[in-house]
Order: sequence, then structure tokens, then C-alpha cells
Amino acid sequence: MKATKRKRANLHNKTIDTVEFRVASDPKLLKIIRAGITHLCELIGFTPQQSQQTTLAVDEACSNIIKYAYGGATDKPIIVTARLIQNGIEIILRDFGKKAVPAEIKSRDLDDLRPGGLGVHLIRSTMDVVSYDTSRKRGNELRLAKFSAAPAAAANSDQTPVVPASS
Amino acid sequence: MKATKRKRANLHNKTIDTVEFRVASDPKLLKIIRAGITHLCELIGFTPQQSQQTTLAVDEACSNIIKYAYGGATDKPIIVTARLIQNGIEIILRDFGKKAVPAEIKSRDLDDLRPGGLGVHLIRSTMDVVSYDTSRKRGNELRLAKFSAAPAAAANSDQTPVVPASS
Amino acid sequence: MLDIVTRQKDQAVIVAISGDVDLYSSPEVRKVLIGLTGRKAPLIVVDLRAVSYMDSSGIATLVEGLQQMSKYGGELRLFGLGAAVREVFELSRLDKVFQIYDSEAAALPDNQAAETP
Amino acid sequence: MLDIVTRQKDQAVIVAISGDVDLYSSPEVRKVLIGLTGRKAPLIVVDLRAVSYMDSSGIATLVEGLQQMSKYGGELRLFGLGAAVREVFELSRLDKVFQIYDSEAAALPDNQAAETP
Ligand SMILES: Nc1ncnc2c1ncn2[C@@H]1O[C@H](COP(=O)(O)OP(=O)(O)O)[C@@H](O)[C@H]1O
Ligand SMILES: Nc1ncnc2c1ncn2[C@@H]1O[C@H](COP(=O)(O)OP(=O)(O)O)[C@@H](O)[C@H]1O
Repeated sequence: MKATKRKRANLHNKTIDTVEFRVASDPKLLKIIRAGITHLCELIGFTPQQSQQTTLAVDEACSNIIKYAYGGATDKPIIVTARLIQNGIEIILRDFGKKAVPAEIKSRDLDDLRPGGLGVHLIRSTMDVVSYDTSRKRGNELRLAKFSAAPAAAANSDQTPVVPASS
Repeated sequence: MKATKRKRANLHNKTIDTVEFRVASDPKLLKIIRAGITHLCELIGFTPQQSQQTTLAVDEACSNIIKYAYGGATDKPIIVTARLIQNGIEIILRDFGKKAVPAEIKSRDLDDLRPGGLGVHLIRSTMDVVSYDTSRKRGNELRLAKFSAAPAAAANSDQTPVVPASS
Repeated sequence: MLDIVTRQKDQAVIVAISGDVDLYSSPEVRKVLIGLTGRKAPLIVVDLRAVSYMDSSGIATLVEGLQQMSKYGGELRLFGLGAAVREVFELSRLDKVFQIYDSEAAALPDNQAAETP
Repeated sequence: MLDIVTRQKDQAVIVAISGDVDLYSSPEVRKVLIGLTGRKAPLIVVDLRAVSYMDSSGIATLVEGLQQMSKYGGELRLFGLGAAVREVFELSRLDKVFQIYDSEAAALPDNQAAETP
């Protein structure tokens, strides 16, 4: 409760350092989240592979919220908050649906070939931090983070345009 | 105050029908908003031109918030809320910065050629509704809307894949 | 958003997909594959050149197609995987389970025969 | 994000821009144009083929370049405007103020001479 209050005051009065997407739990909106996450990853200098992996993990996590927390309902809130951290990106996914049973959050054995059962595996194999929190009063919170090997490049454009000496 | 409360309750408990972007007033984040708005316009069946015009207007409006409401500060909140309406899209832009002087919100005379002074003109010439509200307790709210000529196509995919009769 | 074009080419049915294959669009891919496996198409070649994004729901759809086809001895082949799509297959350890080719020519049986006369 | 390549071609300097030109990136375009007009480049040809988005800040930057050049009798030409970029010029009623060409060849003076010998 206190955390929520502090956050709102922060939002209206002071500075913000996050990008937040609040969307309905509708599969057709996943592309919006993906586009935003990909752009943020590019801004911090992630390689294309790092960007793709991060985007994949967030998309899989949102898909699972839609499928499991909301049982396929398309009009429930999903809040995706991304923060550019020291050498990477942190992404919090918040839902207000059915609580996950932590022990059940796991993909199938990869050798047991069948459709499905890969999302959690993809999230865990692409992100450096994957932390499910079902202790909130309502719903679930998933924290993901990915770090670049080297500290991420500063988010400023310092491309030096090539200007030849001209007559 | 009441409106805010109602909105929050709505968000956590019930259904949502909007897509909300909460970003810092940093020009490098404009691309995220553009990508999201473009995708929403495509979802409701806007033509490429209608999508581009809507995206342009939202980008110009955000740029003006950064420049005028926040005087160039890059860490202040901008909230862009898009709602898919009956036959188009409605977009609310909210800032918590310096209040605009309504009489001053206008572009230069188009014949008076000089750099700048075109953003408001582009917003007004591309959108069907442009409504600045500076009466909020803090900051400004800009409401934009654009309608498709015909009622927008349902946001469902009903492309019929072409499957030939096969042997 | 997603565009699927299916055409017959000799013994093969080529399914060309354009766009992102995700939780929203993979049911459309599934419909097409189910239609084809339902009438026991002997060879389905999926053209993924224009797919810039695929998630686990797309993979699941292809795994389902593969399993349906193996029941009647049909073959599912893929080609044109971009880096992002290929990686999802690799992360899922399915890059060795699917028959993945570099080009349509390589994926079609006629050309294979031509290459090894 | 934004990529700018500037090269000399006979009398012209060709500035090829790739990416979105908006409030974030237009200062980079401005730097290049200011550099060129500062040393009175007689002909600047801006290649916009790879610009998929331009807003009023990009337009403002080009208007500034145009005005700088007119002071010393230089010429600014544009080519390769996509539909979205062209529309921003039209909405701003600048499509008649700028010299806009369809291709690099058409924008370069040599070829113009060749076309009207
Ligand atoms: N957000 C979530 N909430 C509740 N359960 C989840 C969530 N994400 C994953 N799970 C559980 O983990 C299992 C594996 O998920 P996943 O690997 O994504 O494959 P699939 O969704 O195809 O089953 C799911 O079947 C589900 O039981
Ligand atoms: N969000 C805003 N808040 C306050 N003033 C604004 C806002 N948007 C526009 N204006 C005013 O309208 C004028 C015209 O804006 P615009 O057409 O975008 O061109 P420019 O920003 O280049 O001056 C600005 O100079 C400013 O005075």
C-alpha cells in the first residue's frame, strides 16, 4: 500500500526513470509490448541477440499471464514496467489474476516432445534474473533482468556522422 | 480525485479497454510511443495513411510536452492513453508540467517560412478532435481523436488463409 | 498482421507465413496446418523467410503439425529461418528435431534429387 | 538509431540518412547540415530513401539548411521521400518550397544536363 502511494506521488511530482505499459490481457496487444521492449534494449546498446532474447522472454511471460493468471480473459490489466539499470534492463510484469503455484511454474522436459510447455524454459534460458513473487495481496509479480556482458553503452547517441572535408 | 480513484479500482479489479504508456519526457522514448500507436491503428483497420497521421500527431504532441510543459527536462512523466473507440481511436496525453496558455498554442503562418512552428498545425490537420484542457489541478491534458471514414473494421483477425484443395 | 499463403508445388504444399507468429496469430497457422494434415498432405514445406518473430506458441503449433504428420508418414520441412526464429528453435532444442533447410529449392524433393543424381 | 553517411560526388555532397528523424535524432542531422553550410557547400543532396519517419523537427532542420544555403546561393535538394515523409512536407505546404526529386540520378546536376542536352 505504502509502496503504491510513494510510486504515485513520484509519478506526478518528481522524476521517472521507467517506461510502463498498461495493456489489456489481449494477445493482439503483445506486439506493442514487444516493440517497446526491443526499442529499449536497442537504446541501451544490447546486441540484436540480447534484444531478441529479452523481447522473447517478456512476450512469453505476458502470454503466460494471459493463459494462466487470467484464464484467457482478454480485458484484464497487465502492467509491464521496464527500467534501464546500470548494465542492462530490468522488467517487472504485474498481473491481478489467479496466483501461480510456484512449484508448477516449469516447462516440460525438453526431450518429451509435445506441443507447448516451452515458455518458462525460454524465459529462464534467456534472462539473467527470473523471480516470481506470488506474495502480493493480489495477483503476481515477475521480475526479469538481463545484463550485457560489458556495461551497457550510455543511452546517448554519440554516433559521429561522417562528414568529409568539402571544397 | 474521484476520477483517479475510480480508474485505479478499475485497473486492479475489473476490465480495461485502454493501452497506456507511461514514459519519461525523454525524446529517445518517443519511438516507443510511435510504435505502439502505429500498431493500435493497424489493429483497428486504419489505412497506412491514417495510421501515419495519427502517429505523427501523437509524436508532435509528446514533443511539445517535452519542449513546453517540461522545458526540455527528460525525466518528467508523460502518460499517453489510447482507447479504441467505435470507429477510430482516442488518445489522451497527460503531463504534469507548466500549464499551456491556450491562445499561444498555434503554429506559425505557413507562408512565413522559418524553421519550426509546424507541430500544432500538423496535429490539427491530421486529427478529427484536438482538445487542450489546462483546467486540471496540475499540468495539461490533450485529447486527440481520429475516425475512419467507414466504421473501423473489427479488431479481430478474420483473414481467411488460402488453402488449396490438396491431393 | 499475419499473412499465410498456401500453394501446391508438385508433391509439396508450401505454406508461406509473413509477420509475427505469437499467441495472437499462431491459431491462424494452426488452422492451416490442421487443414492440411487432416487430408494427409504428404509433404508440407513451411516458408519462414518473412517471419521476423516467433514465440513458443508458434513452435508448439509446428510441433503439433510434425506429430500429426508422423502419424501418417508425412513430412514437415522448414526453410528461411532468420536469426531470431532460429534461436528459438535452438533454445528449445528443436533445431535437430525439425528438418530445417536454407532455401525453398533445398527443401523441395525434386531439387534434392537433382542435387544428388 | 539514426545513421548519417555524407559523401562527395562531383560538385554535390550527398547526405544519406537512415532511420527516424524526430526530436531525438534531428539534432544529429542539424550538426551535419550546419557543418556543410558552414563551409558553403554549393549543392547538398539529401537522400531520404531510408527515412521511414520524419516529424516537424526534421522539417525544421531542413528549412534551416535551406535558409542557410540561400544566403550564399547554395542549393539543397531532396530525393527518395516515402509516402509518410512526403505527406509531412505536403501538410506543411513545403513540397513546393523544397526541390524534391525521385532519384539520386535526377537530383544530381550532371544527369540533369544529360537529360536536357
Ligand atoms: N504466469 C503463470 N501463472 C501461473 N502458472 C504459470 C505461469 N507461467 C507458467 N505457469 C505454469 O508453468 C507451466 C509451463 O509453462 P510454459 O513453459 O510457458 O508452457 P505452456 O504454457 O505451454 O504450458 C504452465 O503449464 C503453468 O502451469
Ligand atoms: N504542449 C504545449 N504546451 C505549451 N505550449 C505549447 C504546447 N504545444 C504548443 N505550444 C505553443 O504553440 C507554439 C507552436 O507550436 P508548434 O506548432 O509545435 O511549433 P514549435 O514547437 O516549433 O514552436 C509553441 O511555440 C508554443 O508556444
